Amino acid sequence: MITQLAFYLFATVLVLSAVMVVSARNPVHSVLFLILAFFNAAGLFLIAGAEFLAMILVIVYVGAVAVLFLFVVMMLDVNFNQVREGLQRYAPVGAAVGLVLFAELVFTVGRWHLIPDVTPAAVAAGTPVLGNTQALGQLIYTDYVLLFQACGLVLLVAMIGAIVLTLRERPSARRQDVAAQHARQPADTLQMMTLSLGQGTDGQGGYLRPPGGYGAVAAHGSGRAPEDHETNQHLGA
Amino acid sequence: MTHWTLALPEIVLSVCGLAILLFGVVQKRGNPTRACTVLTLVAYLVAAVLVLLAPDGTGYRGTFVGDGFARYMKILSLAGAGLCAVLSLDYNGRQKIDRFEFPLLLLFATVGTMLMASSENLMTLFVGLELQSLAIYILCAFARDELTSAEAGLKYFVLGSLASGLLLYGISLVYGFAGTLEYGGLRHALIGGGPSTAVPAGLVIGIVFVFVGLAFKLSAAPFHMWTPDVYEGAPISVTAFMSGAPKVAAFALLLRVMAGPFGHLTHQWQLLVELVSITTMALGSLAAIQQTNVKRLMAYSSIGHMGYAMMGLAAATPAGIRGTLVYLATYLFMTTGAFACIVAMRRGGQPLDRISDLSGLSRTRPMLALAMAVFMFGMAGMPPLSGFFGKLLVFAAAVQAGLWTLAVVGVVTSVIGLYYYWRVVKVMYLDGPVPAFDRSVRSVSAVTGAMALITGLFLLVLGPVVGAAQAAAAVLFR
Amino acid sequence: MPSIGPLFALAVFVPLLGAVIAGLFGRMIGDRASMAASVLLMAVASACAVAALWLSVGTGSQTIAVPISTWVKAGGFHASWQLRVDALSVSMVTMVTVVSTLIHIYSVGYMSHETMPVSRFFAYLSMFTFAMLMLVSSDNLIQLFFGWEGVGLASYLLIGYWYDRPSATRAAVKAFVVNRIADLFFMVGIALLFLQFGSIAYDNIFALVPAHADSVYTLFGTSLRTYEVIGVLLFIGAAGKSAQLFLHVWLPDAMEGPTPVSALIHAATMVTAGVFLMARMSPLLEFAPVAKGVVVVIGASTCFFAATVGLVQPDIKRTIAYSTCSQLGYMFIGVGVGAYQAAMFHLTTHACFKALLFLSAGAVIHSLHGEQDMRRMGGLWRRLPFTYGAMWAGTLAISAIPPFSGWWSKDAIIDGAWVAGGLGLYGWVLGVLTAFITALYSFRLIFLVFHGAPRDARLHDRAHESPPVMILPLLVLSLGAIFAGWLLYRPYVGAGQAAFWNGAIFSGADNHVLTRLEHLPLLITLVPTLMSVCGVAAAWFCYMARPAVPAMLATRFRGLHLFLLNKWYFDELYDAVFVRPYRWLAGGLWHVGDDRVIDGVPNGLARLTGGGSAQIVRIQTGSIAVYAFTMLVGLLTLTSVFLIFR
Amino acid sequence: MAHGIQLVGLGPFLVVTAMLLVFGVFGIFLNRKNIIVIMMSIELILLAANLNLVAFSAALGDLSGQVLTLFSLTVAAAEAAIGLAIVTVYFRNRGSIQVEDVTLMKG
Repeated sequence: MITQLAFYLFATVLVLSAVMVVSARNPVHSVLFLILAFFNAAGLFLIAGAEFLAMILVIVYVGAVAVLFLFVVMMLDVNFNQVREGLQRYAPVGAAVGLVLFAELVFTVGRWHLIPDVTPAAVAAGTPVLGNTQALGQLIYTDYVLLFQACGLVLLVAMIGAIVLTLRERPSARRQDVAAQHARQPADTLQMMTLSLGQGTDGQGGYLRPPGGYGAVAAHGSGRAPEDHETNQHLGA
Repeated sequence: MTHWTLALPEIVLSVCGLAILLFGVVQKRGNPTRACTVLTLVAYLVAAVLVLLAPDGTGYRGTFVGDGFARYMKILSLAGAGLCAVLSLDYNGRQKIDRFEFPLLLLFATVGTMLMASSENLMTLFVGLELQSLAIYILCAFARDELTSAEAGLKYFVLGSLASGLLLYGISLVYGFAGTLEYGGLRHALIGGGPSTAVPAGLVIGIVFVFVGLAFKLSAAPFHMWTPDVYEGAPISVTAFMSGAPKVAAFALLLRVMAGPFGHLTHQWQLLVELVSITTMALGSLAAIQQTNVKRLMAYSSIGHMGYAMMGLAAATPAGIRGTLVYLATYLFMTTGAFACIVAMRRGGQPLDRISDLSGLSRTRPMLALAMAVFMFGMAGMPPLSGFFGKLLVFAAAVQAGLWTLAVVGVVTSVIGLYYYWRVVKVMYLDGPVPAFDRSVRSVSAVTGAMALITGLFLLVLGPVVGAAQAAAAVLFR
Repeated sequence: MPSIGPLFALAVFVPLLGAVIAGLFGRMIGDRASMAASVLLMAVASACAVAALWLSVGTGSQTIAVPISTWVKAGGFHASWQLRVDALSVSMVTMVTVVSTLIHIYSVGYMSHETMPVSRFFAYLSMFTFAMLMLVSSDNLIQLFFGWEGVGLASYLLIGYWYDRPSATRAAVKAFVVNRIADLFFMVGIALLFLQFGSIAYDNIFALVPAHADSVYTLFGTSLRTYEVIGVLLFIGAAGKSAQLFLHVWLPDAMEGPTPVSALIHAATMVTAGVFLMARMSPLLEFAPVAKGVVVVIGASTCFFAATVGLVQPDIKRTIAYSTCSQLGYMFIGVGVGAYQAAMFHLTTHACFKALLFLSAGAVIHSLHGEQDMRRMGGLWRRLPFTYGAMWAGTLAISAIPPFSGWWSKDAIIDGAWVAGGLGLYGWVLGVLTAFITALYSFRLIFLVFHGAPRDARLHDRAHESPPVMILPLLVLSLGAIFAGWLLYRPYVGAGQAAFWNGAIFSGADNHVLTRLEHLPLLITLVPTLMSVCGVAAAWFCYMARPAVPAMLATRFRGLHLFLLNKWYFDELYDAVFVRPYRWLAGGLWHVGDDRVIDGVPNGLARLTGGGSAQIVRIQTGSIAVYAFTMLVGLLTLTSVFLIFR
Repeated sequence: MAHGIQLVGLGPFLVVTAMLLVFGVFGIFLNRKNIIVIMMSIELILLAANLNLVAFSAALGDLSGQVLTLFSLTVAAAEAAIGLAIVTVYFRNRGSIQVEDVTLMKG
C-alpha cells in the first residue's frame, strides 16, 4: 500500500514538474523544476528496484548536469521577460499532435505482454544474492566492458568538445609560466646601453622592453593569433 | 582471447586517439595539428588493416559482432573519414580553425561509426551512435567564431538529441516487449512466436521509433530538415565527413536492425521504408532545384541519395541490400570528391559556395571542372560512371521485389535530379568565365583526382565491390 | 512446306529495306531512284506475301514459327524475334503489302507536284508498312508492341509530313498523344499478362489460358476476374489505335497528312491493328464475357456516332474518315459478339474499298489542286470519268449493296450480332441504323461531288483526270471492292472457315455464332440490306431530286445539325473535362495560363516541379521548432500508418 | 522495495513515461523562447526513456535494461555538456539564444 502511495506521489509530482519545466516563464525556474523532476524520477527508480541508478540520477544529474544548466542559464544572462507571442498560434496543432501521440502510446503500451517463448537473457546475472549495485558492477566490468569503455570515450569526447569550443586563451591575460621564469637569462631582458649625458632613453622608445614583447613570454598557447571576443559581438546585431 | 582480437581495430584506434591527444597536449612548440592529422591518418590505416584481418564471431556478451557486413561498412567509414582528414589539412589551416582536436574528434567519431557497424545489440547501437553524434556536434560548431558554424552546431545538436531521445525510447519499447536487447535474441523471439501469433503493437511502435531515430541520422525525409542548414553552416571539411561516413554507418545500423532482428517482420515495416524512401527521393530532388548554394545543393542531393539507397532496404532481399551497399560505396566516393572540389573553391583567400562562382570553370581550371562534372553526372546516375551501377542495382532489386511505385518514383526523381546536376555542369562549361580560383593545394587535388578516377572508372572495380557487397549482404540473411 | 517461312520473312522485312534505302540514301540517290526502289521493293514484298498465302492455304494453314534471333533474355523474362505464320498473320500480311503497294504506286503520281524532296515520304510510307507487318507477324506481345509503337511513330511522322503547316503538326502531336495514352493501358495489360502467365509468347499464353480462368484481382474489396481486367486493358489499347469512341479524336485530324497516308492509315495499317489485336487475343477474350460486352457497346456506339457525324461534314476526306471510324465500330461489334472471323472479313473488304474511296477522293482533290470542300464541287463526273467509276464501286461496297464486297462482310457482322443476342442486340440495332446512315452519307458524297451543277465553275473547268499511275491502283482496288466479298466469303466465314483459320482464331466451347449464321430467318438477313437501299434512296431524294431538303432540315433541326457538325462536341468535352481543369489547376497554382494545350502539358509539368520545389523550400524556415515539429509529424504519420496497416 | 514493480504494476509506469515523453516533445516545438528550455525538454525525453528501461528491466527481471540506462545517463550527461558548450559559443556570436533567432540559414 505504501508503495503504491509513494508511486503515485512521485509520479504526480514528476509529471507536474515536467509541465512546469516546459511552461515556466523564467528559465531558472525551469531548471529548478527539472531538478525536482529528477528527484522524483529517482524515487520511481527506487520503487522499481534500481537503487544504484537512483543514486546516480541524484548525484550525477542533479549534482552536475542540472547545476550546469543553472550555471549556463545564469551566465548567459538571457532576457526572459519576452512574451511568447508564437505560442498561441502553434498551440492547437501541437497539442493535437501530442495528444494523438500520447493516445497511441497508451493504447499500445498499456497492453503490455511479452512475446511468447521469451526467456530474458540476463536474468542469471541479476541473482538475488547480489545487491543491485554489485550485480550491475559485475555486468559492466565483465560482459559489457567494451561498451563501458566506449561510454568513457563519450565522456572524453564531451570534455574535448567543451574545451575546444569554449576555452579561450587571451593574449592579454598574464599567466605564470614557471619554466619560462626559471629559464630566463639576464641577457634576455637586460640591455646595457651607454647613454650620453643629458639624454634619456627617449630615442629608444622611452623605456626598455624584453625582445619578444611581453606576450611571447607570458602566453603559451596553440600559437594562434591574438583575438578578442568583443570583436565578435557585432555579428550578433 | 578472441574477445579482444574481435574488437582490436576499435581498441587500437581508440588507444591511438588517446596517444595523439597526449601528443597534442604536450606539444609546446608550434602547431601540432598537422602532425596530429598525419598520425590520425596512420591510425586509420592501421585500423583498416586490422579490420581486414579481424576474425569473425560474436563477443562481449553478444554486444559486438565481427562479420563481412561489418568489415565492408568499416572500410567504407575509414575511407570516408581518412579522405576528410586529408581535406581538412589545407582547409582548416586557411580557415584558421586548425586545432589538433579536429583530427581527434574525427577519429573518435570514426570509432563510434565502427562500433555501429559491428553492433549486435541495441546497446552497442545506442552507444556507438552517440559517440559518433557527439563528436560531430562539436565538429559542426568547430569554427566557433563564425555564427553560421555555431548555428549549424546548435541546430544539429538540438534536433539530433531529439532523435536520440526518440531512438532510446524506441529501444526501451523494443526491450520491454521482446525481453531482450540482443539481435540474436530478438530474432529468436520474433520467429519463435511463429507467424500466427500477433506481434505486440508496442514492439511495432518501438521499431518505428528506432527507425525514426536512424532515419534522422540518414537525413531521410521528413527527418531531413537539419541537413541543408547544417551542411551550409558547418566547415566544409566537417560537411564532407558528415555526408559520408556517418551516413554509411547509420545505414549499416538500419540494414542490420531491419534485416536482422526485425527481418521476420519485413511485411510490416516494408511499407514504412517505402513511404520514407519515396518522400526522401521526391523531396531531395525537388528542393535541390531551387538552390543557389553549392553546399545546400549537396545537402539536398545527399538527401535524395539516401532515398535511393533506402530503396534496396525496402526491397528487403539480399539483392536489395547488396544494391544499397554498392550504392553507399559509390555515393561515398562521389560526395567526398564533390566536397573536395568545393574545398578548392576559393578566391583571394575567401571560400566561395555559390553555384555561380563556378561559372566558366572549364576555361580557368579545366581539370577541376572535369572532375566536378564527373561527380555531378555520377550522382545523376549516368552510365558508365559509378553512380549508375548503384542506381541500377537498387532499381533492379526494387522491381524484382514488385515495388513498382518505388521504382517509378525513383526514375522520375532521377530525371529531375539530372536537371539540377546538369545545371552545375552547364554553369561550368557554358557560362562566361569569372576570375580564376586560387591555386589548390596538392592534397586537395589528389583527393579530387582519386575520387574522379574511382567514379569514372568504377567499371574496373565493379566486380570486386559487388562481390564484397554480396558477401556482406548474405551475412544479414543467414 | 519449308519455303513459307523465308517467303514470309521476306514479305515482312523487304519494306524495311525500302525504308532504309529511301530514308538514309534518299538524298544521295535522288527522288526518282528512291521512289523506284521503295515501290519495287513493296511489289516484291507483296509478291512474296501472296506466294506465302498461297502456300499456306495450300498446306492447310499450319502455324509455323520463323525464328529471327533472340532479343531480350533477362531472368524469367524471355522475348525473341520470331515471326508467326498462321492464317491470321498471312492474310493480314498479304492484305497490308498489297494495299500498301498500290498506295505506293499511287503516291508516285500524287506527290509529283511536291516541292520538298519526296524520298522522305516514301521512307516513312515503307517504314509504316514495315511496322504494321511487324505488328501482325509477331510471335509475342513485346514484338507486337514494338510494331505497335512503330506504327504510332510512323503515323506521327506522316500526319505531320507537311511540318510547315501548324495544323498538321498539331494533328500529328494529337494523334501521338492520344495513342500514347491508350498504349499505356495496353502496356499495363501486357505486364499483367506477363505476371499471370510468366511469358509473353502467344503459344505459352494461349496454352495456359483455360487453366487460369478463375484467377481474380482484389481491389478495394471487390474482386475482378483477371481476364476481364486484361481484356478491357487490351481493348483500350486497341481502341486507341482503332479510334474507337472516347479515343477517336485523333483520327479526323489525321486528315492533315497527304491523302495516300490517309488511305494507308485508314485502310490497311494502324486502325486495323486494334481489330487484329482483338482477333489475335481471341483465346483470351473468349474467357472474358464482360470485356466482350464492353467491346460490343463501345464498338456499336462508335459505329453509330461516327456515321451521324459523317453525315454533315463538308470536307470530303473527313467524311470518309468518319466512315472509317464507323466501319471499325462494325468490326468491334463482330469481335464483341465472338464473330472474329466476320470482323477479319470486314477488315479485309474494308481495306479494299476504303483505300479505293480515299485514293479516289485523293484523285478528286489532286485534280482540283487541293480543294477538299464538297460544297464547292459538283458535276465532276464528266471531267473525271475513271475516278467517278472507281468512286461508285467503293460507294456501293461501303453501302453494303449486294453483291459488292461490303454487303457480304457487313451482313455477316450484323447477323452475328443478332445471333449472339444479349448485348449483341444493342449492336444489331445500332448496326442496322448505321447501315442506313452509311448509305446516306456515302451517296451524299458521290452526289455532291460528281452530280448536279458545278458549284465553282473555275475549279470545275480546271479539273483534269489523274495520270495513269494513279488510275491503275484505282482499277485494281475497284476489282477488289467488287469481288472480294464474293471471293472470300467461303474461306473467311462460310463453310470453309474452320479449315482456313485452322485454330488461328479461337472460338469458345459455347460460341456458335458462325455456325448459326447459316440458319437465320430470311427476314432478319434482309433488314440491313433494305436499310441500305433506303439510305441510297434517301440520298437520291435529298441531294438529287430535292437539293433544298438538306438545307431545310439543317435549319429546322439547327441544334441537332450543329451537334453533329461539331462531332458531338467531343473536342469541346475533352477541352472542358481534361484540358480546361488542368489549365485551371495550373493557372490557379501558378497564375499562369497556357494557351496551347500541347505546349502546356510539358511546360506545366516543369512548372509543377519548380513550384513543388518552391513549396518545399518555403517549409525550410530555419526554425528549430518547425524542424522538430516536422520530425514529430513524420513520426506520428509513420506510427499511425504502421498501426493502421499492419 | 524490490517487488515494487509487482505491487504497482507496469502499466502506471508506462503511462507516466508516455506523459513525460509527450511533455518533452511539447517543450521542443511549443517553446518559442529559449534554447536552453529545449535542451531541458530533451532531458525530459531521455528521462522518460530511462524510466521506461528501468521499469521494463524490473518487470522482466533482466538487468541489461539497467545497464543501458547507466550508459544512457552517461551519454545524456555528456550531451548536456556539449550542448551547453555549443549554446555558449552561439551566444558569444549572436548575443541571444532566442529560438526565433536561430534562423540565419534557411531555404
